Amino acid sequence: MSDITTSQPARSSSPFSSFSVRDAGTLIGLILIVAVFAMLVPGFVSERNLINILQQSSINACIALGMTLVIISGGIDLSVGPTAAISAVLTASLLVAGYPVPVAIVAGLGIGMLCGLVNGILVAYVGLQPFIVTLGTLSTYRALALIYTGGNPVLGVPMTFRSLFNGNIGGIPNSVIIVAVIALVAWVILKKTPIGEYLLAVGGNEEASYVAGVPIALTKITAYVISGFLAALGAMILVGRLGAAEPILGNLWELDAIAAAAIGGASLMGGKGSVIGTILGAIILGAMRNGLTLMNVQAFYQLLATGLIILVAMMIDRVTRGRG
Amino acid sequence: MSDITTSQPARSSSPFSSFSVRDAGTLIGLILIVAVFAMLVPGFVSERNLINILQQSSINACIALGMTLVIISGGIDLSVGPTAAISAVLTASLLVAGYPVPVAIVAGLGIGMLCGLVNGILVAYVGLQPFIVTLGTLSTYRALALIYTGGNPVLGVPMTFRSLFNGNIGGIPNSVIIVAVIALVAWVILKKTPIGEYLLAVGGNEEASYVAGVPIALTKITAYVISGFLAALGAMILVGRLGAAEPILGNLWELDAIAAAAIGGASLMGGKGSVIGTILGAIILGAMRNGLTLMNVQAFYQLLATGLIILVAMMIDRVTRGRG
Amino acid sequence: ADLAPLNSDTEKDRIDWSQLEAKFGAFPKLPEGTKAGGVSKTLTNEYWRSLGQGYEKFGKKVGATVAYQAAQSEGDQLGQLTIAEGMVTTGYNVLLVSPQTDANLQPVMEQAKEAKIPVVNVNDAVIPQAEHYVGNVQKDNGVRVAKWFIQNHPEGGKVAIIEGQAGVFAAVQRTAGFKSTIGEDKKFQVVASVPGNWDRQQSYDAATNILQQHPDLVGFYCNNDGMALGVVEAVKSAGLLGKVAVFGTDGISDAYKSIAAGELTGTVDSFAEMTGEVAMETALRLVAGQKLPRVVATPQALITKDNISKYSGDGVDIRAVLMKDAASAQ
Amino acid sequence: MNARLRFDGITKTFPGVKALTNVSFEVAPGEIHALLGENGAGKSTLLRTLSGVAKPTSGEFYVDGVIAAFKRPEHARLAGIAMIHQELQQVPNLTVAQNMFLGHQIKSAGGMLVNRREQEKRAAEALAMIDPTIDPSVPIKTLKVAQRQIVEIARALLDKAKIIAMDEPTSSLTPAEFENLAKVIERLAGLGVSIIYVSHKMDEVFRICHRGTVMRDGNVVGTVDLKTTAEADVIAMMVGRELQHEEHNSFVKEDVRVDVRGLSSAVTHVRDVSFTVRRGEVLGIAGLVGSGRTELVRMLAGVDAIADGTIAIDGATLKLTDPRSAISAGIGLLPEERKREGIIPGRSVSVNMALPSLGKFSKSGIVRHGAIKSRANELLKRVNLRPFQIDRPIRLFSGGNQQKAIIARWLAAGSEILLFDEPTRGIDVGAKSEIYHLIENLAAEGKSIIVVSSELPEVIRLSDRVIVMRNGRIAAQLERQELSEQAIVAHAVGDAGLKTHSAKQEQAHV
Ligand SMILES: Nc1ncnc2c1ncn2[C@@H]1O[C@H](COP(=O)(O)OP(=O)(O)OP(=O)(O)O)[C@@H](O)[C@H]1O
Ligand SMILES: Nc1ncnc2c1ncn2[C@@H]1O[C@H](COP(=O)(O)OP(=O)(O)OP(=O)(O)O)[C@@H](O)[C@H]1O
Ligand SMILES: [Mg+2]
Ligand SMILES: [Mg+2]
Repeated sequence: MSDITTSQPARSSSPFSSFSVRDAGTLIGLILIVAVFAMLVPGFVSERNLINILQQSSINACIALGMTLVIISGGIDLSVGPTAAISAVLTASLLVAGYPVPVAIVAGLGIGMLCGLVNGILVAYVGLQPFIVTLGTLSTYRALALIYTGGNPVLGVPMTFRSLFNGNIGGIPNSVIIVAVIALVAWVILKKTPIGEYLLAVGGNEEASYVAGVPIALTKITAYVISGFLAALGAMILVGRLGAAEPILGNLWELDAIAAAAIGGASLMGGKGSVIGTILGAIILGAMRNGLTLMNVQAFYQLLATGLIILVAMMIDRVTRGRG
Repeated sequence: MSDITTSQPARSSSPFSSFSVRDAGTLIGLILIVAVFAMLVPGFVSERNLINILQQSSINACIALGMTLVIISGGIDLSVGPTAAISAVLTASLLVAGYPVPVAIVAGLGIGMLCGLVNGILVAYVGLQPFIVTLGTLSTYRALALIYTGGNPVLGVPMTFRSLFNGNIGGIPNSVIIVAVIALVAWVILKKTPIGEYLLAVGGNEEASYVAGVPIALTKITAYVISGFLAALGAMILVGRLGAAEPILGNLWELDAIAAAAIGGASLMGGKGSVIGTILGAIILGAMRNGLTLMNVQAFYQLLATGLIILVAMMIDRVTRGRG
Repeated sequence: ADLAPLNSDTEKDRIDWSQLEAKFGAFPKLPEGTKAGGVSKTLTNEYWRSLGQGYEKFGKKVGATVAYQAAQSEGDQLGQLTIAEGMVTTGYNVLLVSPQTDANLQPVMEQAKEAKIPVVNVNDAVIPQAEHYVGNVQKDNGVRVAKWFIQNHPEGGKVAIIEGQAGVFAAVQRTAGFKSTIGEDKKFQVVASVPGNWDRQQSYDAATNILQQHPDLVGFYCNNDGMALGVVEAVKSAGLLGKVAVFGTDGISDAYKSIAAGELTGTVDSFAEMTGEVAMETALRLVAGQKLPRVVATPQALITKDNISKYSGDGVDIRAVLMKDAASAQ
Repeated sequence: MNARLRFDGITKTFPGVKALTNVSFEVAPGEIHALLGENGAGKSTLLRTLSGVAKPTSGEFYVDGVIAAFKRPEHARLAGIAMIHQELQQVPNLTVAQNMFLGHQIKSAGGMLVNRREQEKRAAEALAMIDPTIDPSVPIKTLKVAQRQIVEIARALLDKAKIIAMDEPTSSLTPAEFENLAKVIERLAGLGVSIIYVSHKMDEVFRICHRGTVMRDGNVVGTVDLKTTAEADVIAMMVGRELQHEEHNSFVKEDVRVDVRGLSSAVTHVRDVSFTVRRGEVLGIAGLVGSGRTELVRMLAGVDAIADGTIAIDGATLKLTDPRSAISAGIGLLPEERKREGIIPGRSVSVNMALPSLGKFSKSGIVRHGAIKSRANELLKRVNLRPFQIDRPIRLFSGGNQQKAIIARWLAAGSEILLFDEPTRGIDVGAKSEIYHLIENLAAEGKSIIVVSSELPEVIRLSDRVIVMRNGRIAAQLERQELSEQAIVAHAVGDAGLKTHSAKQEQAHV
């Protein structure tokens, strides 16, 4: 607080560097956590378990990437879980009804984008606060998923679909590959395309962006649509893994995704966030869960550890980096 | 979007007027909802039911008042539910162990304030983002409550304590009276005291506040401590009503409280919020829940209605008021 | 080759717990160092903790190591999956899982099958592909309470249901059992069936509202005991204690206390600890190589003030009591 | 002479930048001391250390010979130092009076409550010294920039300080308001208050200041007696070279590029404005604060909604829906309030420059950062950005340099019609003449330029033609040969001079 304007070195915030000082901090955090668990848990650093961690982190990473873009644009998307649920039950019921796999996937991703579009329109055109819009759609979308299925899971998803999202290539799970590709695309969007600049600009200073001719509404809507798309993609991965789609799927996904983005350096004030950081953040959370489970830590203490690690991760980051 | 800089007429945002145009909008929303239910549900507007609604809204109103102060200061407090749980189980177990009622109450309120203090210090001195701090303490505090009780509810709270919070004076439930008093105090704090002005200033423009010599850290910490205190008070009311304290009490309270504050006109960007609006927002949510139960609406449709009403309330507000 | 999707309430290939020893002999010898892993829904509810105690009790009895873990909160589907997957990879010999939902542990079923680890689905949500299920008949919970009303209120009347979380198997089945049974008696009328979301406070508020509209209500059926205890408080503060019957489900210790105190009318106890013992016995018999029916049904009983002394108190051997119940039912 | 305030070896380094190097000078009691230097010389940084907002890396302050350390802004205030910051430091939702007393409210009820009435009374008294029309009880966000700046000044007067540091207090004020301020400052100085005065308006500085300290690149170049030193010499000290006085050059071509008819605003009081701008023409817009100049250019830039009237460009009627549509029609706006409407603080200067024209820098949907950099290198050099680090976040630059980056933005966008709202606000004399040159060069290239300015010499120096606005309408249109400060003021105030330039003639002219 002593010097409110002192800030990080210029380099770290250069938009051109693909791996910033901030990201390095997150990476160090991850390495620390892995090192601690490696000492405590035999088998933690086995290839099999590391792949497990990646796979277990993949859905959160996918959701968190969309969340990161929304957060960068100055918004937040609390409705990712129910969006995933809607798209999961739609895809699954189309598959069960015998529609071809591509049709079901397109429909599922499409409805996810539609959910995002509604959020985006309410935020950008109607001008409501993102938190409250997506709090409202959180309930609304969940209710729609429940009503559509009567509350029942949709079972019997065919193997053709499942193997697409649940198979592996050379030992690497498809879900990990999919999310890696998505991360690359998100990185390109953020770093290399006009829309990425627009997201950063709108989140950084909306009014100045407007005066500079940035299409504010379009930019915000794009962020929410991408978030909806990635929520739907996360749902596909999950349906592939579970072989079933449930209307109550995706419970509390938003908190995990926000935590991953924040650990990775996104600022909830907007205008700041990193694709690499978010991925690392998701892996940190995944590694922690995995490690605590392998250590057979009791549920209450796992909860305690989750809370403390979020706090400690942010504090370490704060100390190593100075006020962000 | 057409005119980003047009602002509302000066009157409406004056912090001195005790009942602003914005509050009038919220009141109209409440009247609309009550009118609709009055037509649909016989007995909805009976004195008994209206008192019921007030009583059922009282805990959320209590929490939401604290949340409003935190939001005004530019923060957010996601940890209110677990804070309430900690303070509930502590108070209840002291009572069960035979400590005098005042001791148990002071201890419960004290630990609530301590939880708030920790949040406040992490936000103000360590400089972490409020969302992520309270996301971390959300898990941490919940875990502490669970570990302290081993997950069991604490039963057998003596009547002396219960009647304090669950009795009534002249037909008005004590909880309603308590929250009314709290609202009055909160209103005075916000409108008449230096700290209220500091809250508005810090949330409105932190840098300008710092430059003007506002004690930023102290102001933020005060907001979180008040929020922790009110979460604890909400817990007392609930323990009084249920006669038991559960470590899982207060689940999702934060969302209800944020919804009430937002419906009442608080801006999650900070610097804006209204005590009267928040109270009305809490009553809107309470009235809606009460009406839907009386109409015996099925669970899925209740969820749908909750989501839609939040959205519609915000849209009506947006239309009647112009960009806030 | 695939098994038909399991419906634990109707599956034909079943056996009552009391028959295990009779049909499959005394407990066989276990391989050295047998490790059994239990994955529960949550530990925030006494029911699931008691279940774990049952696991451990039986494991200790026969010399197996038992680990019992739970997700961080109810509804944490992926967290629970992570736990179960961890147990498969770290070499447990058998898993006892109580899934958050019907589907969320499906991948574990596949991984376990590959690793030749038997998986026993214990209670609540039912994995369609489960090869082994131990638990009570969820629907029967509601049926028992409905029957009580029909017997004790021959004149009929208004009843209300406080439901658990929307879309959860146990909540859906319990509610359906109650509704369909009480619906057979035309003198009863279900005036409200509203969500309590397993939450005491929400159930309290819902009950207050229902009572105010229907002060002549005969009784409540609640999908679990926590909610029922909230409803009892609402009934008390409406001054209707003794006039409005309140039933819960699960049989947690607080429910017993409340029944003994004359507040809660009754609960359908599904004997969590016993269920745990039976489940562990089933699981370990599988490890020992026995072939068992797909479903092992566990005991349950409607506990009211009239019979509470039979099921609780010092020196009550619950296993013996339930064995006798089972025999007399046969 | 006993110094009221002594800077002793103040040094301040930021990561990568040494903003102040061993700055030492003295200010006497009752002295009005100018702090002069180019943009980025370190003036604001020095005053920020003085006011406790930033900590110096090393060095000391002596107040009345006593060493003083200011860890926080309150400490400086308690030591009798008041500060007017270069950027407005205000809380939008609080009232004028609340903002003025923020951090040291007048309390009642034993310190429990804020005494609003007393605060408003005292605020009104302080405001009355410069502008009595400002109502202390309205939220400050409803005020215009100039009024808000006056509030900042009045706030500093409240404190009864012995040292008042003013960092460009008049950057958005009109000459008339400066006159009021000058009287106040001189009266305070007469009472023994020391004033440190930062301004790029050399006429103001020479009008009121006794001595001046000139800084360059964080170093003190020297302290001079302004009563005995020529302006040209001081400027030479500041910029390191002589600036010659230059005459207006005209590049007006025949063809009309912009034709505005009957324009009325949907959100402000601007009504029925008609004028034309030719190719290569610089059109000045003058008027008092609140006369609607900013609102007019905001409409032209598509920022504010238009209620009525037409805008034609090269004969084609334009449909403006938002700034984007204006930008694609070749219109670029340099906004009045840089911090709020101009910059994306966390982004680099080059990205801020390229923001409206990212399409031009992209190929098949991918932004070519290399192209942006090379263009930024060229254009930011042309506007003389300092320090010349195009990848640094723009928030780390001094105000004047931020302004230059926004000017470069429209050069990068290739805008043909440039709307400059107070283009040299906060810009140093050297850079100012660079910007004048730039505007002239742009005109010479055939661009059409509208310059809104509260500085009459600037309007006269730059404009081929001047529109004077009053109360949201055009009061007069003056050709180059008719331009004089008196004529403009007369029309702006509206008490005289209307016989030769009536509104009717305006219409006929267009
Ligand atoms: N927080 C900061 N971090 C890094 N560099 C900074 C920071 N603040 C200022 N600087 C640098 O310090 C130098 C001095 O800036 P300062 O704002 O004091 O200039 P100035 O003389 O007030 O200029 P102007 O006339 O444009 O206001 C500049 O090079 C600026 O970029
Ligand atoms: N919504 C509105 N309705 C009526 N008048 C308005 C509205 N918004 C702004 N105004 C008024 O429009 C006038 C013109 O604004 P402004 O002060 O920006 O003009 P200006 O001549 O550009 O002055 P400057 O740029 O020096 O501040 C002001 O008096 C302002 O109060
Ligand atoms: Mg400066
Ligand atoms: Mg202006």
